[in-house]
Amino acid sequence: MAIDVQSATGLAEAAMPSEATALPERVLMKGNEAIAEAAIQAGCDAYFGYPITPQAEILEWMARRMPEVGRVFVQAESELAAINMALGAAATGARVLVSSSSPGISLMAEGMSYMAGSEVPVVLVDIMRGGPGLGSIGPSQSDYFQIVKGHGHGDYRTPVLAPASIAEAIELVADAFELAERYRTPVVILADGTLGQAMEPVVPAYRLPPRQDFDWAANGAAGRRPRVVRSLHLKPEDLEAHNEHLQAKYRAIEAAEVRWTGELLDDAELVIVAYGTAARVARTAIRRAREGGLRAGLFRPISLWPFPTAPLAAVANRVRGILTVELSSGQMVEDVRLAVEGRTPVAFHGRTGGMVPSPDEVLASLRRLWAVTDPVDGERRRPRRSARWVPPQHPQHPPRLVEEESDVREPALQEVWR
Amino acid sequence: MAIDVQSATGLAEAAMPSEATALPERVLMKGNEAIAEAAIQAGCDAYFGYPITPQAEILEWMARRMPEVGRVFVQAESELAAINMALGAAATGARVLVSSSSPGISLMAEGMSYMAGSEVPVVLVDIMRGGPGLGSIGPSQSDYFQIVKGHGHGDYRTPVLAPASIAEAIELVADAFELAERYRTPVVILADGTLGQAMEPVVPAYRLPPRQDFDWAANGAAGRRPRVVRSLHLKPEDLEAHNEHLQAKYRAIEAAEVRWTGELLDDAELVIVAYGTAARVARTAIRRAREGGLRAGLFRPISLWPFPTAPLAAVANRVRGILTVELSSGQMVEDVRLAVEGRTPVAFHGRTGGMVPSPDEVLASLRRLWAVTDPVDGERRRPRRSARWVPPQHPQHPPRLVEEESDVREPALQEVWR
Amino acid sequence: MDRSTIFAGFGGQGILFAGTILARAAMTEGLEVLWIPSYGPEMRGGTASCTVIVADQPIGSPIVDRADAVVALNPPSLAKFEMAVAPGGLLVLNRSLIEALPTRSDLEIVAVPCTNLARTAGDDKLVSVVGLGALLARRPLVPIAAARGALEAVLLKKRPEILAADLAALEAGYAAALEGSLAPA
Amino acid sequence: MDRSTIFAGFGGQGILFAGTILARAAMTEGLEVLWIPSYGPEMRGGTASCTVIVADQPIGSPIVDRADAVVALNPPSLAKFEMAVAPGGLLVLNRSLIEALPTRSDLEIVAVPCTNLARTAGDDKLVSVVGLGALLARRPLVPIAAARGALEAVLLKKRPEILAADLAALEAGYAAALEGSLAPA
Amino acid sequence: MTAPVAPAPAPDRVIAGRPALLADRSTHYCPGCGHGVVHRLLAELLGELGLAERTIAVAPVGCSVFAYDYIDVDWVEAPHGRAPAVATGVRRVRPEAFVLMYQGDGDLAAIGTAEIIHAAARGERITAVFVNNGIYGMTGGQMAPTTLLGQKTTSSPTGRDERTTGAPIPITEMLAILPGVAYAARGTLADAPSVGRLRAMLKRAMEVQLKDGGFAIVEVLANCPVGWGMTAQESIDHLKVVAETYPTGVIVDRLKAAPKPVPVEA
Amino acid sequence: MTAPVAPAPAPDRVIAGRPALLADRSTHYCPGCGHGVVHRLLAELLGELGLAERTIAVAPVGCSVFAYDYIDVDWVEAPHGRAPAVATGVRRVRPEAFVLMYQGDGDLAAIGTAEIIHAAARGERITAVFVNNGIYGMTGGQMAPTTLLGQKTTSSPTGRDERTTGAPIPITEMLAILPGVAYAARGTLADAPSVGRLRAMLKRAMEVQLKDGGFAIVEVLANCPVGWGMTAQESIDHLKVVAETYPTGVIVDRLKAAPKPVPVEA
Amino acid sequence: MTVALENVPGAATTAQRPRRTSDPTSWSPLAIASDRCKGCELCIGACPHAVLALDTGVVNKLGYHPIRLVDAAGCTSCALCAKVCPDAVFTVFAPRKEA
Amino acid sequence: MTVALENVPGAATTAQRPRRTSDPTSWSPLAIASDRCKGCELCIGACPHAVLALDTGVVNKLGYHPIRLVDAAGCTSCALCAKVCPDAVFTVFAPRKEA
Ligand SMILES: Cc1ncc(C[n+]2csc(CCOP(=O)(O)OP(=O)(O)O)c2C)c(N)n1
Ligand SMILES: Cc1ncc(C[n+]2csc(CCOP(=O)(O)OP(=O)(O)O)c2C)c(N)n1
Ligand code: SF4
Ligand code: SF4
Ligand code: SF4
Ligand code: SF4
Ligand code: SF4
Ligand code: SF4
Ligand SMILES: [Mg+2]
Ligand SMILES: [Mg+2]
Repeated sequence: MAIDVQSATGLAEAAMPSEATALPERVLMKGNEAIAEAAIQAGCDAYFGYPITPQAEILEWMARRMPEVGRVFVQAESELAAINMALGAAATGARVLVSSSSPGISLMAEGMSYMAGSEVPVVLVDIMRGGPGLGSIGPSQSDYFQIVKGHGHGDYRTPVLAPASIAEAIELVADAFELAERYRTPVVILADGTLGQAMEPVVPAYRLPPRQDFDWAANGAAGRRPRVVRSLHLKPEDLEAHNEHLQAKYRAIEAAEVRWTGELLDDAELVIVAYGTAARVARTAIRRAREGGLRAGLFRPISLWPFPTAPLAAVANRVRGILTVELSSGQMVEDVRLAVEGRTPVAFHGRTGGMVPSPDEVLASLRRLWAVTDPVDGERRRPRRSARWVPPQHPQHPPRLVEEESDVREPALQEVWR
Repeated sequence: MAIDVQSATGLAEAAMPSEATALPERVLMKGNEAIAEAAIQAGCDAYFGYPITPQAEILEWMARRMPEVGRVFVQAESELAAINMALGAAATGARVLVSSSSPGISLMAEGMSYMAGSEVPVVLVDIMRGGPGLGSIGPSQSDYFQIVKGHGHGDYRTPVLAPASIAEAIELVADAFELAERYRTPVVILADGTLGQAMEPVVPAYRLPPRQDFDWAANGAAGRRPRVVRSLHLKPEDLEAHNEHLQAKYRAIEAAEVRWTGELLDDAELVIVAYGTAARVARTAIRRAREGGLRAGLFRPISLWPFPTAPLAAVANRVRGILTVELSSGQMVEDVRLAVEGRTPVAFHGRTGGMVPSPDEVLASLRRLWAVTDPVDGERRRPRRSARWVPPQHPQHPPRLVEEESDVREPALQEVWR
Repeated sequence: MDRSTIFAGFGGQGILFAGTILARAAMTEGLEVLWIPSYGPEMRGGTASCTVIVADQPIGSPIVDRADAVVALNPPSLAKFEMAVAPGGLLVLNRSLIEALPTRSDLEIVAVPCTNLARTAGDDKLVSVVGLGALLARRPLVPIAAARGALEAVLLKKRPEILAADLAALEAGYAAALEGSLAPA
Repeated sequence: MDRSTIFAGFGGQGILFAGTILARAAMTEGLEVLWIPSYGPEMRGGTASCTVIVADQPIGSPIVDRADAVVALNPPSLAKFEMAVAPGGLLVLNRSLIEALPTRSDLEIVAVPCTNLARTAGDDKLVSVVGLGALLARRPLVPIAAARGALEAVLLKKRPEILAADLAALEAGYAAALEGSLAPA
Repeated sequence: MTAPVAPAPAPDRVIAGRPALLADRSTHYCPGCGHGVVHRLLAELLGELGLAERTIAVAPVGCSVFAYDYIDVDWVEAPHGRAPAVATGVRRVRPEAFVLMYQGDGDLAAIGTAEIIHAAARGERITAVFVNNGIYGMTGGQMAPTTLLGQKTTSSPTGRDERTTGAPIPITEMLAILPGVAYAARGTLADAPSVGRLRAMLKRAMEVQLKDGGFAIVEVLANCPVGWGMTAQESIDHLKVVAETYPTGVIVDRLKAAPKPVPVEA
Repeated sequence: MTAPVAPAPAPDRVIAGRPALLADRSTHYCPGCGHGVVHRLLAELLGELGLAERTIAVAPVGCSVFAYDYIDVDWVEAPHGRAPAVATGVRRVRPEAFVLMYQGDGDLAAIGTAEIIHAAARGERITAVFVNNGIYGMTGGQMAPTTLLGQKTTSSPTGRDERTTGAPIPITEMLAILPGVAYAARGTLADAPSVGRLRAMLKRAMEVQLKDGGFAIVEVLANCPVGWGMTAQESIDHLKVVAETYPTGVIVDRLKAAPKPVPVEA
Repeated sequence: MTVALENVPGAATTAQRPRRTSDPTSWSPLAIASDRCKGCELCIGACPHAVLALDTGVVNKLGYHPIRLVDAAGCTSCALCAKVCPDAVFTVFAPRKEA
Repeated sequence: MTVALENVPGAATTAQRPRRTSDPTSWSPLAIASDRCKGCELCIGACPHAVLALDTGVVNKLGYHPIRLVDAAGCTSCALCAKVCPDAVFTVFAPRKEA
């Protein structure tokens, strides 16, 4: 049951650099292939990966292109091996890309923790699919908790960049390498299967981040003291010192590297917070909402960590309510609530398992949220707490092709989040 | 450089059931061994594990005891294999225990996601050590994010129980098996190296949860339709339905299985929220605080998921401030803030890398918090937001053996959490 | 303007290719366009499909709940996507393989013997290109010339030998759809 | 009452064992007690240590920032733990191996030739038990009889043959510490 | 299913037909895919040996992930490559069960290498069916460690190169070294007679488990027309070429004889 | 270090001494531990072959995790068992480097089985030193897949049982099957002459990499007195017994000759 | 190697269901589950007597031209087609004595 | 197998540092880094002439009785001790011509 995307892959060759790097002319690129080519143009020295849908095209693109440009491509025996090959290559100072999708990412948890601990810069692309377990290969955002919070063991953080278009993905790949090397940390590009699989016309804005020479890389102790790239600090005093160093670094990243965009926020009564594909759906829903007279706006985090907490808190102070939209049962919404911290009601709308919410569905939730919230200056009748769902819970098996409106349950903001 | 605990292990044999199951007499038990024996007494059919400090004694205890009682012990070739052996055994309806520590737990992320997705009941014990990476083997609580939030891919939750004493660990092991089977979910017992390594006198309250026969277990299709235990639902519509089923189950767990204890909360001005070893340190600090006239109390979550959100919110409404204490740089504190949601200031004090905060150190932070917060009924001068640290950041290399007081920096509640 | 088309048929019918030709044509016309395949595991002989959204403004949702047009090249595709067409939308059928008529009455339906026309043009595999021609005859998302141009741009460098046949197939579908009727042949 | 003791020495010196004997004695006395080893990778010949907290109320923090007593059985242990003793605390030294005297003046220091006494009792390895005896002579955390009882309870069933020697070592340490002096022999 | 092209009055003696344990639905496999034949053989043998009601099968991740839809016994789905660990868990807690394991070559010989080797080393009483089509079928035809030298795949576009990717891995021969492995053989779908020999190997591998003999594995040289970019018939004919790299025959049968070092054509 | 017991006027000719690349500090290893001898040999050879400045070594997780404190070259620490993957990453991006890899038996033959087999199968130009002491030393002496039958460990308290845990795994012989493996040998620390032969094997394994010959591995039968519960001398003597399960000698040297099927005593 | 499937437990076959009878002169040694056929033609390659062909006139619900026995008389019931068919399309009956 | 270490790059040894001289009659073929000795006694087992013993009078800073050459004259500089010592305690010098 081969996944029948060959012909598309074939076609996208039309977007090979010959053409791609020519005049700023639009070329049609598949998300996965754009990401891979962007990495090559960003000076990626080595790629390590393992096949998995929906990101196999990244591996396949690299399999063809890396040898062409005289760089390293290795199809590892597993994701576990891939991430550790990346650790080894990056530990010598190479610029390294790794990619996978949800189940494969789970196998990289230990490696990511080691890289964070030994401060090895690597860029990891996660093209999310539906989970848990083998789940489906449909698009999803249900690994937010994993990538932004948990994943590996220990006190570490990983910068996470979430593109909402193929053009943006191309830019963020270069930025990711730069962040990774500036802060000596793994960086994750987080997207869902739609972005990986879709083709859009783009004017590829490739960028080659400047090379630095590293005073930490294990590249042979010629004429200097030997170096060790490691995460072991057996004495708790030493490990605590190392952790404090890492935390200081994370504070610096939080201070300097927050990314987000807002659309139609100035006069917005209601704001949708969404990233990636969900933000695109939200954009359409917001347009329809405004056509219907509901003044909605979009707050789109681009860096999921560091999360745009302060900007969102500022927005929260002046809006009637916030609707978080995700391709999940509610993960980023926790960071939204941590940012909002009671300033305004936060509601959630999500779809799971490879389903993508329809604009009308989101519009319906916006209307419900409006109905159960109070004017901003008006004296608040209800507690300014978060509701789990607007509607409280999604109907089973929503028919994809009929009007969702009718299925929407009564909102339940009185049900406080717990 | 063998870890020299043999003699201790040897001694703890004195606590073998022969004696342990006798009259309610106190026996001296090592945490790891108490957990292992509790599982056996709870009817654990099979144990799968791999050596790692500081939980090797669980494996070693099982290696000796399980064959004695005619049950299954397998030392797997890796944690990856161990968790999947557990999946296979539990999928047939067996009662299964797995244990490891931080780096090994990272290798179980995919397996845990599969078990959550295919609804296989397993109990996993995580005796945390300092990270990230290889880190140290010292006690730590730095895997809260991993175990409570992220770890595997996909939208799933895992009940997490956190004992603060060996006696409590014994009870929670039996409870964990019961939860796992009632809700068809993996359940995690989360503790740190101190609890695993320490010996305390206990009156072991072993319990054998009743056996149910499962209508889902793959144990041979004799006289019935074949069964399949799986997490694959290729059609997004099906996977969404499955996810909605899982989410409904999680709501039910949140409604029924929240566990926590409070100490001295009635008249408390300040409340420490802490679990496990941190809660024990907090208890001593609170005693010293009250000796000094500061009315402090302890809120100790026992179930980390479901987190005791509502009870904590209720407490938050009537206190001057909350101090979260962890053996980490601040993880559970996010759940504390999600529960408090701006009702009262939330501050944090933590140590990392295998270091354990001293009671005096925590006391100092309590005093600082008191100094920068307002009386409960008094009109609030400062924003009711959370501060990252009291003190804002811990001094480098705190000398473990001298008075910490002097090292404490000025508090910074004005620095809003971001 | 924001128009979505679903191409659906057997994996071997060049479905994804036809979609990319439309996408490329729209791009060269300076329009916004998004192409996305149904990337689920498709059995070679099973149903493959892709969606192409053509718009004159940035495209929001990449997933369409209702398609403005569906090109169904085999019976399973018709079964799967008939309900996906928006009321008043267009349904292009491959009459060569699809005998049963659609049940919906609120659609504009064009039945074209795509396979036969493809075979005449030179290769059964051109069936999707015939479908594309038929689509453009009823829904000028892009001028037929742009589609021609896209075929040339892609095939000239990759497989010039088959270009002529592809162009013929495009024309054939276009012509057939212009006088295409509802009545099954 | 809440008293913490650190036993420290070479891995081979039965450090953990002596600690568990104290813990067991405290338990049988109805006291609260917590025993915890330094479970870091210890080189066999390197420093091993354990902490025993004896209290009459539930024990909070399992980690002690300042110990009320330290039993140091080799030079590295002294170096490592001298500073861990609380002001006015007790420091028991194994005079057989430790020549240099501690630098601190605010401590009660007892120098006992533990290794020699252990050898006399029958085995160098009993050195920790000697140290335990010496500790109890100066800090009656538990009655010496309770320690005896603990040794019997543990060894009778596991290694009866060595019980006598252990008891002798315990007494020897106890006796020595009663008249133990600060002056190195 | 439809009625036969032409009818017959009385039920005739059936020489070959659809085994009862093979679910009455059409598979999702590509036309000509080797998995279908292997499924049929397993369904036949499980029936023939009367194992249907005590079989617990473990499904891999690969095109055959849906095997549980086609063979009517209890199944447990394993994560990619972990089937041997999952099967070990099943085995240990269900001594009465017949444990069948099905894996592809990417699953068994790449990501799952450690698990297969250690399940075999422990001599787990498991019957392993290893369908080696030399490619990652499900994910779109990428190179596997089993891919032939020079073979073009979507991740070896210029053909597999020994210098950078090594030579095809003879995993079954490696397993055969382990004393825990009671039976190891390699069959092929190259033609009807080979299918017959393969059936005998699979039967033997099942009997070895029933005899408590140890771990048993049968590697099947199977075709993946789509992944290979061939017609079904071309792919079947190509199996002769594949067999030059992977000689077929019984590699070891420790219940019968001492291990033969070099495999011999059965 | 202290001055010699007795002084000598002029610097004398040194027959054996501490190699310059061996850091001037005492190790954390237990008295008599085999790792120390292997460290010394590697430090000698890296010096002798002039590789110090181009060596990038990969450290395992095990008692030898601190190897980077003792041998003065660049080191990268790998997660437990993943050294071969880490070394592959190093190898591919640093063609000019000499890549040395050091692993214990739990690290290489248990959790890291897939990584070692595939690094070997790819023929990575890596020199692998595999210190097999048949036990998990660092974690307190648990059973390893390499533990001898009947051997008592903290996780096989009644002795290793073949029925439930299988037989000791001859991983080096399994690797030797792979064409990518240019050199595979097994040495021992059993006595001084053996240490000499081991040194020669290690040297050959380094030369094979310098000759771009392929993957090279030397297994060292080493003693773990503490894990085995023996005195140092007892543990060294016990290595004779260990060699009955793991015959020493060159298993394959593809740059020299065709693979010998059965290992021979060197 | 061929097993006489009817005397082994696993061998109950769909073909054993009662089948509508008609003109007995056109008896066929094969029952063909055309709906399951994917037209891969492997059986055609395996048939020693070249009596099988795709029915190009028909497209089954899977979208393929299914296999057809073009010469029932030429079929020897050797069952090689059944051995190689990945979709278990065939049921092969023993030649009729009286046929 | 013995290599003459001084003529190979890696062989600079700690023993090559200038050493204090004294009564030449008591010249020793061995330099012993006692501080690093862990008293494992492997060298004792390896010494063909039994001229090594632990110095039970001394405890080094690692806490062990270090090794001692009890009979310098009996030492043949065979270097077997150095080969087996896990802690590289020994430096062995060639026998002196005039010795
Ligand atoms: C951890 C993980 N990595 C990767 C994948 C993607 N994946 C699914 S099947 C497969 C390999 C299939 O190849 P093979 O085992 O040879 O089976 P085949 O499809 O060829 O029969 C892969 C890599 C996955 N599901 N999980
Ligand atoms: C993922 C993971 N699992 C387990 C461990 C614990 N661990 C540390 S070393 C080791 C094995 C050591 O055995 P071996 O490789 O034989 O080395 P040795 O100590 O015997 O030299 C283990 C299991 C770990 N650090 N990481
Ligand atoms: S891709 Fe290959 S293995 Fe998968 S179903 Fe198709 S032919 Fe079979
Ligand atoms: S435990 Fe064993 S391997 Fe580890 S240092 Fe001690 S003797 Fe060496
Ligand atoms: S082998 Fe089977 S599926 Fe293929 S054509 Fe023949 S009958 Fe149809
Ligand atoms: S049974 Fe034999 S002769 Fe008859 S069709 Fe099948 S293969 Fe041909
Ligand atoms: S072998 Fe080395 S460490 Fe051991 S006793 Fe001899 S000199 Fe000391
Ligand atoms: S050099 Fe030879 S003789 Fe001299 S001490 Fe060492 S082993 Fe003994
Ligand atoms: Mg395959
Ligand atoms: Mg070992």
